[in-house]
Amino acid sequence: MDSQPLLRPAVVGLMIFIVFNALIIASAILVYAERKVMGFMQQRHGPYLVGPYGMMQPFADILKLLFKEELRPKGADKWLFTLAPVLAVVAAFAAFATVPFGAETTLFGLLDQPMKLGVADVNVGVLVVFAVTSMGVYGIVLAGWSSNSKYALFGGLRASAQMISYELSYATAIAAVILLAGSMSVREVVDAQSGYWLGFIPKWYIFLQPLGFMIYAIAGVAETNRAPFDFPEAEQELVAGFNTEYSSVRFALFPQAEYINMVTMSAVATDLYLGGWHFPFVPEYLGWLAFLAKVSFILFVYIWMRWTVPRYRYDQLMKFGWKYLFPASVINLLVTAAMVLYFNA
Amino acid sequence: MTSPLIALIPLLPFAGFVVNATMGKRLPKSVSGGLASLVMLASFAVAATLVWQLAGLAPDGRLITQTIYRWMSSGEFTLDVTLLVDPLSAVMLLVITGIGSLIHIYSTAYMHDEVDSEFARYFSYLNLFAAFMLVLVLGSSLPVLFVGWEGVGLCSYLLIGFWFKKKSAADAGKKAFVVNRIGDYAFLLGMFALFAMFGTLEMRGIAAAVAAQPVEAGFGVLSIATLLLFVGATGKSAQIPLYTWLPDAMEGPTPVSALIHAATMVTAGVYMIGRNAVLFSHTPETLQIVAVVGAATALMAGTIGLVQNDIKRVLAYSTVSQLGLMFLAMGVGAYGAGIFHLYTHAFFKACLFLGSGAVIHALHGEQDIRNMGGLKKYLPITYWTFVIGSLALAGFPFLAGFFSKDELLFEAFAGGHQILWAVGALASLLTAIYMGRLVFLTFHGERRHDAPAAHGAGHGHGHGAHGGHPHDAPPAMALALIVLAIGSVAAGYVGIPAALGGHNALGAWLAPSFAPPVAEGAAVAGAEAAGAAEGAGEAEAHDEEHIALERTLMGVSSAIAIGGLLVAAFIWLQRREIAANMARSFAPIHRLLLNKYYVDELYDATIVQPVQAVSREALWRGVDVGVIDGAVNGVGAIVGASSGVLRRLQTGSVRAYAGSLFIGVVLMLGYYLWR
Amino acid sequence: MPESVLFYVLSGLAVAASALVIGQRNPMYSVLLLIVSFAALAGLYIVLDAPFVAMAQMIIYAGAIMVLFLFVVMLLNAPQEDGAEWDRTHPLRRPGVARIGILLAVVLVAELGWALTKVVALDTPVGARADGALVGSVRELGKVLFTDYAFAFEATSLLILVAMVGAVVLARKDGDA
Amino acid sequence: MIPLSHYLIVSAILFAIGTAGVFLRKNLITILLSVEIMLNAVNLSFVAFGRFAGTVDGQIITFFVMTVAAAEAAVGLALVIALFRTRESLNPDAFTTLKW
Repeated sequence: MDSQPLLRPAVVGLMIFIVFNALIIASAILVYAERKVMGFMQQRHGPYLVGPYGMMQPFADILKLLFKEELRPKGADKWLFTLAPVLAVVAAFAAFATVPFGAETTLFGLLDQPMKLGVADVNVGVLVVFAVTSMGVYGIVLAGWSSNSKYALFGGLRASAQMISYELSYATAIAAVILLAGSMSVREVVDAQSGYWLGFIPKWYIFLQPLGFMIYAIAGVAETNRAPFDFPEAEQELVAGFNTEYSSVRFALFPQAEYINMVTMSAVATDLYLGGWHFPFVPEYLGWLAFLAKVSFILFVYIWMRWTVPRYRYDQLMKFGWKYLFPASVINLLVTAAMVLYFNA
Repeated sequence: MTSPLIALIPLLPFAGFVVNATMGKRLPKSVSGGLASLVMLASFAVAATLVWQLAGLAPDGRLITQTIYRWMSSGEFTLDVTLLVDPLSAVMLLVITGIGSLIHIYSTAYMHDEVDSEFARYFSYLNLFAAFMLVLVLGSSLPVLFVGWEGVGLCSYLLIGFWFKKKSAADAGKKAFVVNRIGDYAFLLGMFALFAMFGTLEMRGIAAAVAAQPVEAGFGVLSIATLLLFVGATGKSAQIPLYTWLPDAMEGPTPVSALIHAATMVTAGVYMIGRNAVLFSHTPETLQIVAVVGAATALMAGTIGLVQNDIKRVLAYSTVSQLGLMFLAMGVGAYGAGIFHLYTHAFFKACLFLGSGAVIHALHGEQDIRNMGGLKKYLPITYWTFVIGSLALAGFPFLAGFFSKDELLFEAFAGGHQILWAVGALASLLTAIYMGRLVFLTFHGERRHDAPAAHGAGHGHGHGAHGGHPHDAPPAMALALIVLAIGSVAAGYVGIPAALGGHNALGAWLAPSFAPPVAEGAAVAGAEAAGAAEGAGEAEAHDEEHIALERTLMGVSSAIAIGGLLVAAFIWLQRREIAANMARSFAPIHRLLLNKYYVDELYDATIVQPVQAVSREALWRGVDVGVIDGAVNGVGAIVGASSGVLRRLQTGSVRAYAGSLFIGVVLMLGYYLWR
Repeated sequence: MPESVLFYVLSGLAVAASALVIGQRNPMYSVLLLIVSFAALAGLYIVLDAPFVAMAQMIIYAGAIMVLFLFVVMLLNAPQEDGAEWDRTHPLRRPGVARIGILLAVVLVAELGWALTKVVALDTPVGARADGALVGSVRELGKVLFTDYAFAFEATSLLILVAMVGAVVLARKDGDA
Repeated sequence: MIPLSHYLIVSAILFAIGTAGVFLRKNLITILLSVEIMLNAVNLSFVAFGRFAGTVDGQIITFFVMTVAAAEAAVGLALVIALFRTRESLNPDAFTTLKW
């Protein structure tokens, strides 16, 4: 069947390579974007010295961090202290593995049977993403515990509690989408969103699941520890939270992981709610561009929110998560289930 | 055919109930009341569309059903919750939703003096009632019907005791509930009996099964079953012997009396018999009893109504008596006529109650007609609507009551029950008289009430400071009154009898509902249908002398009505002392009537007291304290003693426990491997 | 072939990790090692064509329950306390008890081995009888779960509720309401 | 393909380890962890049997076990916290009195 035995693995390998680097670049760009946007929002220019419009700033930052000395506080747990940031980053990268970002393509006839844009397509892909992201918390928690410092410990505690609490709403929101699509493969979910209602409204689940999308977005922000939910590293309260004691590369890895997680979140959101690479009047083979556009829009909103919304109080966070967000998501799920039942029967 | 719409009809009011019951406290009156009325109107609209669809179908195929879900299924017995719209339930639907909506609207004005939470509570109850009533009439099987049956009983209880701070109201509610329980008990037994006989509880199934077998001669099992059902009906529809709760039910807000205790709930019994017409037709013995009881009730209530002084109680007794007439009709097999009267009665009795409500409203809670009079010029709208209602009720020619009552009496006569006819005629004479009395005492003559009366306070709606003379009904109330008055005039014209050149459209429309399901055995069905059609007074079924006879009877009854009214006018307008003289000269009878034949006292002495005594002495002192408590304490003692021994095993060391667990596992595993 | 390799690696990992879990003195490490063992088990589930269970394993066990453990360990990082006087003189520390324990353990292991010999068709491959597609399909899983096991499902939901309330009641200080 | 027995052996070993942990460890948290190991051992054999029989029931029972495990962990840890509050200790042998 497969007349090009070698080409295929090569392409897959290439795919992995592309995704990996894309994520790294993305995190760099996000650092820049974050600082620029913040600048504009605060009537400043933001970075502008390094490179044109300060575009090289992130790389400068990386270099700076690379040359810093690696500190490890006395009494810190040697293994875990080193393991934690790695764990965080690995989880972040791995999570993206099952996120498709483009329609099937033959690369303009290069392949004899179409290949899927995306590293892996698992039939329980949604769950895989979810599982891996839920591993990400360990990085932070361990960082908090291992660095043997009370601020870090608090950061870790908060991270663990916060993440468990919001994973629930997060999962329940996703479950509603799975119900609608009737599949757990991200790709199939996306394909279920092709086509239009009344000829012009794209069949994106955000229109069927406005509440679900809201819940997903909020829970996602909490999962990635971004403002207004950035408790593990609440500067004003705990010096720098879980990564207080970190320096140099180890320190660099945490923001890296955070940004990659943001990207993953946005990508998953795009796939589950915004119709992935489907976009009105955009041909399939350019779908990945549409995908990119959507993702970057969500990312912008992320940053925007960070510099606009003040941080909650911790108890408010917990109360909100358990007393409002979770019930809302459960109701959303129930209603969706009822609807699906009603319209399919 | 089937339609998904049906479920909406009860669900809409239920939704209203849910909203008002949950967040009603926080809603302003306009919202809660408006919502309640709105859902009723919506459900009326749905009902109307469904009836329209129904009318579109072929006469003997007029049946719309919707199966919601499978309620129970055990062995080969299955019971679905199925809603069913057929001509009969169609009429009931329109009455309930239509008049219900009007009364909701009326209530928004009538209850306006309640605080928001109370107001919302009232409307939540009212909506709940509507929902249950609709379930009752829509249910296609006895259990579903029974659900509605119980539900309306509950709501009736809640609404009678709405002003529960007032002891009399609370007691009245309890009384209504308990008395109804007795009936419901019988009803349940009847259901069991029918299930035992036919193995199904679907009323159509039962009808089909019954139609297949011959009419029961003598008083057999079937008759017992139907009789039990009828006892249930007497409870709900306030017939002898279970009618005593209805007059007391007047403690509730007047719109409630209008909706529940005049228009809808109390007619449930009549409806139930109509719904199971085929079944009842097969048990002539029971029908005989039904007719007699109905006639007796009609007469008794009428006589009592003659002397009551509470405006609402008079209406209550007249309701009882009219219900009696309906049962009389049912008893003589004139199901169509009975339902016809039910339907017209709903209009004018609701109109009358609302009118009385307007009076009470205007007089700030005054209910005693001896303290009224001369209200004609203060309350024109109320007055005229009230008069129209009374005339219709009295059977004044060419008003709604005339056609239905005449139809009913004629059927009784033509069916060869002359005595029953005479009783019915007498009852309607009484009706004419006491309605006349009511009107004249209330609205004519000189004014006998002191303006803003203090009685109001007790009644839950004492107005604030008002002008000297009473004010007429506010728009919302006036609207309901007028519409209902028009109804009381026009409602009868759907069933103009052959004698007057009509062809009794309603009778024809209803006929299929009283015939066994067409699906089974065309021959039987046809025969039964013909019979039922006869009963329902189909035009074709009448030959010439029938028409002649009907004409004469019509003359008689209208004569009776007018005569009665004239007598009333003569006594209570011209020579009021006559009434007093009569009361004096027939003092014992008068006292007897005034005390409602001492029935309440009788029941109290024969039933209530003994039961209380038994439950206090035997059940409480004996069983409860002795056996139950003893058992509980005994068990406690035993446990205490034994645990004293077992305590030794409890070292409290977790690992010791785990160890014993472990040993157990090892042993069990060994045992299983060994054998 | 790769599958068997995968199996041996994963199961070896699982066993080793579990052994280390109970070999640890530091609960923190125990928890982490347990997560490793769970991950290995999830891998085994995938080998067994049960991807959904595998993911559930990761999400529920590794993702939630273990975080909870971690949370508690961090919350009260308790001192090591064997070697305390009362502990060494604890009745359960008497050699007799220990011997009985060892004996029981031996018996149990023997019995487990014995039980294995009794399993019919012991050496037929796991996947021989049915194709993985059916067993692996989440759809099928859901169907069975919500029809045949509906009651058990409801029961567990109730259990969870009770557990939730109990946990709240237990963990809150006497002071706060 | 792996024979069923291998899975069962692995599950048996895990179960034994768990049991040993319950008895040997003197830290309540570790004991709870050992219990989790035992549960998982059972899960493994369930799934293996299910795969063997070609039904999904094994997996479903696994779900139930997971839920029970979750509940058990929640309550157990809550207990641990409560105990630690009162006794400043996690050694099961420290809690031999049933009430105080």
